[in-house]
Amino acid sequence: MKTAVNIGSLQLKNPILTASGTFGNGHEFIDYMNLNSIGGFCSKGLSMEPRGGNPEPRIVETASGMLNSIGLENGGAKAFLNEVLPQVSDYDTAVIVNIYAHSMAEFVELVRYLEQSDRIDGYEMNLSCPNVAEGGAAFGSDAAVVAKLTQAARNETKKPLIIKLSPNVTDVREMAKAAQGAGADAVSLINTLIGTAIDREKRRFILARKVGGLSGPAIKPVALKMVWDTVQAVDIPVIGIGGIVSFEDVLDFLIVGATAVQIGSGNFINPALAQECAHSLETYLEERNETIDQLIGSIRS
Amino acid sequence: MKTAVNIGSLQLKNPILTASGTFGNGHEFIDYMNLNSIGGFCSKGLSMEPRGGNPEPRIVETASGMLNSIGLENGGAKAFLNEVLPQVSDYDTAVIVNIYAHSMAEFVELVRYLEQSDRIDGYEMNLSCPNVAEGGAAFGSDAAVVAKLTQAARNETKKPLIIKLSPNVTDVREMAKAAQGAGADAVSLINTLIGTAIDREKRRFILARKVGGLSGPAIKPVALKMVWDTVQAVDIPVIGIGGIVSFEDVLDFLIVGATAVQIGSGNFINPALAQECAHSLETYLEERNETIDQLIGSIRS
Amino acid sequence: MSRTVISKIVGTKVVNDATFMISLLFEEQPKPGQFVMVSLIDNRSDPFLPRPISVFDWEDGLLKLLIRKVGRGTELFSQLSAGDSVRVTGYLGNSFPDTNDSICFVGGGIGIAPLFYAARKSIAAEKLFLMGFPTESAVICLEEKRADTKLLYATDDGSAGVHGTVVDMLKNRLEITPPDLIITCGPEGMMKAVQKIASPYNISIFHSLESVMACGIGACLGCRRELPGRSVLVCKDGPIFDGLDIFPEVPQ
Amino acid sequence: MSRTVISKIVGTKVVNDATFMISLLFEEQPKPGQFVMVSLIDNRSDPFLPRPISVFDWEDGLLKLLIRKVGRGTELFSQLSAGDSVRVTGYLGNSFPDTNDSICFVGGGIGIAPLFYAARKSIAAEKLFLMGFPTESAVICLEEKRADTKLLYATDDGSAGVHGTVVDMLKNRLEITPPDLIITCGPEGMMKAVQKIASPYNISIFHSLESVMACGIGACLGCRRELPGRSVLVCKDGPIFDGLDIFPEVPQ
Ligand SMILES: Cc1cc2nc3c(=O)[nH]c(=O)nc-3n(C[C@H](O)[C@H](O)[C@H](O)COP(=O)(O)OP(=O)(O)OC[C@H]3O[C@@H](n4cnc5c(N)ncnc54)[C@H](O)[C@@H]3O)c2cc1C
Ligand SMILES: Cc1cc2nc3c(=O)[nH]c(=O)nc-3n(C[C@H](O)[C@H](O)[C@H](O)COP(=O)(O)OP(=O)(O)OC[C@H]3O[C@@H](n4cnc5c(N)ncnc54)[C@H](O)[C@@H]3O)c2cc1C
Ligand SMILES: Cc1cc2nc3c(=O)[nH]c(=O)nc-3n(C[C@H](O)[C@H](O)[C@H](O)COP(=O)(O)O)c2cc1C
Ligand SMILES: Cc1cc2nc3c(=O)[nH]c(=O)nc-3n(C[C@H](O)[C@H](O)[C@H](O)COP(=O)(O)O)c2cc1C
Ligand code: FES
Ligand code: FES
Repeated sequence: MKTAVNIGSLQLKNPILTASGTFGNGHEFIDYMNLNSIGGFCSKGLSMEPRGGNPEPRIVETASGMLNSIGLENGGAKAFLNEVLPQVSDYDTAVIVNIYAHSMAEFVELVRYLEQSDRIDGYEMNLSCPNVAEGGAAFGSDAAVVAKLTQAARNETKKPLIIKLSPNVTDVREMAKAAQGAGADAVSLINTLIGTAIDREKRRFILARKVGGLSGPAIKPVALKMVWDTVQAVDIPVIGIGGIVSFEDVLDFLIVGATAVQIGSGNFINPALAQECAHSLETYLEERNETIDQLIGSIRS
Repeated sequence: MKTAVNIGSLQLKNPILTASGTFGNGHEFIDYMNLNSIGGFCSKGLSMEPRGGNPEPRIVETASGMLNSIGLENGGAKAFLNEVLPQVSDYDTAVIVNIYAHSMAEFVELVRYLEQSDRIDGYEMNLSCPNVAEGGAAFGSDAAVVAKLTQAARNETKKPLIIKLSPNVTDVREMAKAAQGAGADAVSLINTLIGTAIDREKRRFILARKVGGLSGPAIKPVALKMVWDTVQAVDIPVIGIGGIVSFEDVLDFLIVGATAVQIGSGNFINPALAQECAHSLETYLEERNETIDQLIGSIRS
Repeated sequence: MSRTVISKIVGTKVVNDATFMISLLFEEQPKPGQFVMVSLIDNRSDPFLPRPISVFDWEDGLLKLLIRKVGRGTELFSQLSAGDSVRVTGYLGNSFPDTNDSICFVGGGIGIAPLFYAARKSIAAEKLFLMGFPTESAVICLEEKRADTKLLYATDDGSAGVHGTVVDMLKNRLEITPPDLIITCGPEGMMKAVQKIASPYNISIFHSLESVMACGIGACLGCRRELPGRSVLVCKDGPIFDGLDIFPEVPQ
Repeated sequence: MSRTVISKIVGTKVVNDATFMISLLFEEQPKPGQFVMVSLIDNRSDPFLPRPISVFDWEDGLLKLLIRKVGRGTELFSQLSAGDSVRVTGYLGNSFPDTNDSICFVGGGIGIAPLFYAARKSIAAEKLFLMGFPTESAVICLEEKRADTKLLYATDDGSAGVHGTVVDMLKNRLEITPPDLIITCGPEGMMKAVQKIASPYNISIFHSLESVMACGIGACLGCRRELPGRSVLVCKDGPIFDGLDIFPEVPQ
């Protein structure tokens, strides 16, 4: 396949993935697109136990973007294997399970549990959640913690392990290097920037949890910069995420060196966007007689 | 005055300031607004010696925002006192000089030099520049460095000293606390987020310096969150900056607890915006029979 | 069937100061109570999200939306005209139950939007559609004949129609001939009041709920509502819910 | 005088496939060569920045802008119509020099925009306006009489007007009667070529430059251009520069 890329041992038919929390668990999009057309999708954030998530309101629109505080609501690992995964198991597309936990032990337990499934093609570890045990700072803002967690998950699985990085740090490259050092197959970034919005009439925060994660075109310049930086800093594949709402945006991330991309809130605007981007990429490469490897990282420096 | 607020020993007639680098040195706006109508303005980033800044292109539009890599071009401290300041010295508005340097010694020299002027009402220290002497990381990303530089400037002046904080850090509150601990009268935030944009046809970065600072409505949710966080963390006034393009945006920052605000790239869209906001604030408070002190920090938590 | 399409607008109409109608091409037939997500396709990312809008009417591939200007998104929709296109994703959500006996639709303000098509499609022998508006200028006139329904409206200030609220109007009606199904859409206070006054009569009541939505298709979990004892996605599990689930404290 | 105002559009006109004209109210009189910053006021922050547009013409408080659709901003401007308003900040920049002898304006494509008003206002005894376009469909027809000027145009493919480039046209002209002042606006390649072919004649040449702009008033330093030996702000020090400053290697 001319658009195929590799993330560790996993070959994706094309570099178009969809981002965790913005694509349900895949089956929600079956009416709008052919799941087989994209490289794969990242599941909703999954934890060992079911989790109710945050109170509402959970989303609010901002300039060229949105804030969400879904709070990682999900049905837990057991329901995922028994009820969710079967709904997409017949599709020829990679299923990457986005996992999160509040402690290292929980991460280990979760990966170990999920290993029983053959349909899972890889894991994406979301390290943006607060480390409840150790003061509430995000796991992903301390390189030593990133390394430790990556290593712990690595010990449990041979499947591709992607570490998803938070942009709310001084230097994301440090986190990427830590992940690479501990055996990650790839890093994906960026997760949302932290932000807030208020109802000035009522003088209160719009989101029930006060703050949320900013996504959408507003953050694309930040994402593109961090992806480019990270590509320079590590040797493992970098998956670009942030503000992709068109095929042109996909190109930008590939050109600065991302091996694959994830479409996030763009799926809300157009639930067929990922398929359209996969299709456009094929046409683009054909028309230019360019290979995907030539395209990736083709930015002049 | 019903809208007056205090930043250290400096009383501003109202909390509407304009942000460094977006308001020239004040006189550029004389045709469009009455400088006397606003609390004050922050000068272009000033260094001891004249500086040419970065090659062009220096700006590029992004979704609900823009990137700039002006590179702190300025005519140096001497020209500032002799040629620039006289052009605005007759206006009844606070002149806050935004200063930057590449070493502590340079900061000290600059403040010491500027102290000879009576027309300067305060200093705003921009700590977002790379610390050339020590590896190139921004001064403002290390709390110990923030404290050291604040202290150094503090020793040179009794005038209000504002430390301008970068959002490109893991926890901006640490920097604010460091500034407060070292004697700052206030902190202002946020400076721009780092980002980039590319020309996908030519496969190169649009900005000659590759990366730039992201400003505009796109970053407002991030700014509002950081300002609110910082208000909780320190006892000195916090000046809110980021994405203000309307009076409603001004309100949002005041409501989460900013003592004053700075209008940045919004000045480019409407060079009379700052005056309009000052006027709207007066009307707003009058209509509600509310004092500025009641408004500031009135968010329900 | 659900699809996402670029849909062409074939007509627009001003209904009153704040309300307008858009007619656009959408082949599939909706179920009563369903909605679509609508977004501009002008390549500008502010505003960013699509907006949920109910099916007001549908016939022969022509979908009609009745929209009230409340903010930026709906204001921008009001500026569209024939020949423009928008992205439409739908149909979304569940649908109203029906009865072949008698049914009463209760709509408050723009809440009448999803009820008209439901009324038109209902197989009930007797159909009554009660509407409430604050004042004359807010009244939305519907074509009675098309809906094959008895339409009545009230205004809070009595400037047009019956003087009073739609709930008052329903109350009077209930005292004469209570229907065996009530379907409402409007402010939640109205819904609750309807359920309350209907509770002596043992009538099934269904409400159409709103929530802020990003995707409309069950993917973002943004529209979740915590109902007493259970948490639902308004876009997927709703927007129509049994009154017993929303206000269990008010018996039906 | 410079102001920032919400200006009402009183008329729009399609000029050719890619070009249109907007007439709006702006009381003050501009100087030839000046420009304004124009932005939409529809409360949407994408696109974010205003766009620099030259004064095409001005008379009795009616400002005319001639705009070519090249991207999102200009595309959006093309959708405006009479009755809409935009924010206009101006007048900005320096202005063209003049002569009472003979003057030649050389415009490439949309580069003719700032030259028409300059031609109309020029006190030169003899005024010649040469324009170059790629092909017939790109030609912009100007009202010769209003400008009191001899207008000539060329197309690269010869599909209309003289066959050739505007530089070829100028070359022929120079061989007959060289003017004592040349003013150009267009692609920088064209400007340089003009200066080159004019160099034997000892003619003053001025060019109108472009640059990406955020503020237009000298406040953002975004529009800086590094000219040989000196750095300028196109919005404040320009947009009009002496050819000697831009291409000092090409003698005038
Ligand atoms: C299932 C469903 C069906 C609907 N059907 C219709 C319809 O047929 N006709 C119609 O006019 N309106 C309908 N609405 C409401 C409509 O979606 C909102 O009025 C619209 O999204 C507001 O967008 P805006 O940009 O104009 O307002 P904004 O500027 O976004 O907000 C203005 C106000 O509207 C509220 N609001 C914003 N988004 C929503 C939302 N998604 N749902 C509810 N309130 C919101 C905000 O809290 C704010 O107070 C429906 C809503 C839902 C959930
Ligand atoms: C002093 C001055 C006067 C001008 N007068 C006119 C005029 O009278 N009529 C007219 O049609 N155009 C004029 N222009 C050019 C006009 O400003 C740009 O075409 C416009 O800003 C492009 O905006 P856009 O959103 O359509 O394109 P974008 O989507 O922003 O960009 C499309 C392309 O245009 C280029 N571009 C973007 N902004 C500018 C800019 N500010 N200057 C130059 N190129 C740019 C980009 O690099 C890109 O290649 C003038 C420019 C300047 C500097
Ligand atoms: C509603 C919503 C829910 C999200 N949930 C998750 C999640 O569960 N796990 C995760 O790693 N990222 C989550 N994200 C972050 C996205 O995967 C993505 O990193 C981010 O939105 C930036 O991409 P975008 O700008 O394309 O949306 C969520 C984002 C949104 C908008
Ligand atoms: C063109 C431009 C130049 C700037 N120059 C400076 C500067 O010299 N010093 C500084 O501290 N901040 C500078 N800034 C940052 C602004 O002062 C402000 O912190 C930032 O733009 C965020 O505010 P905004 O979103 O309202 O623009 C500059 C911003 C812009 C857009
Ligand atoms: S709106 Fe996204 S899940 Fe309901
Ligand atoms: S455009 Fe801002 S200084 Fe010229």
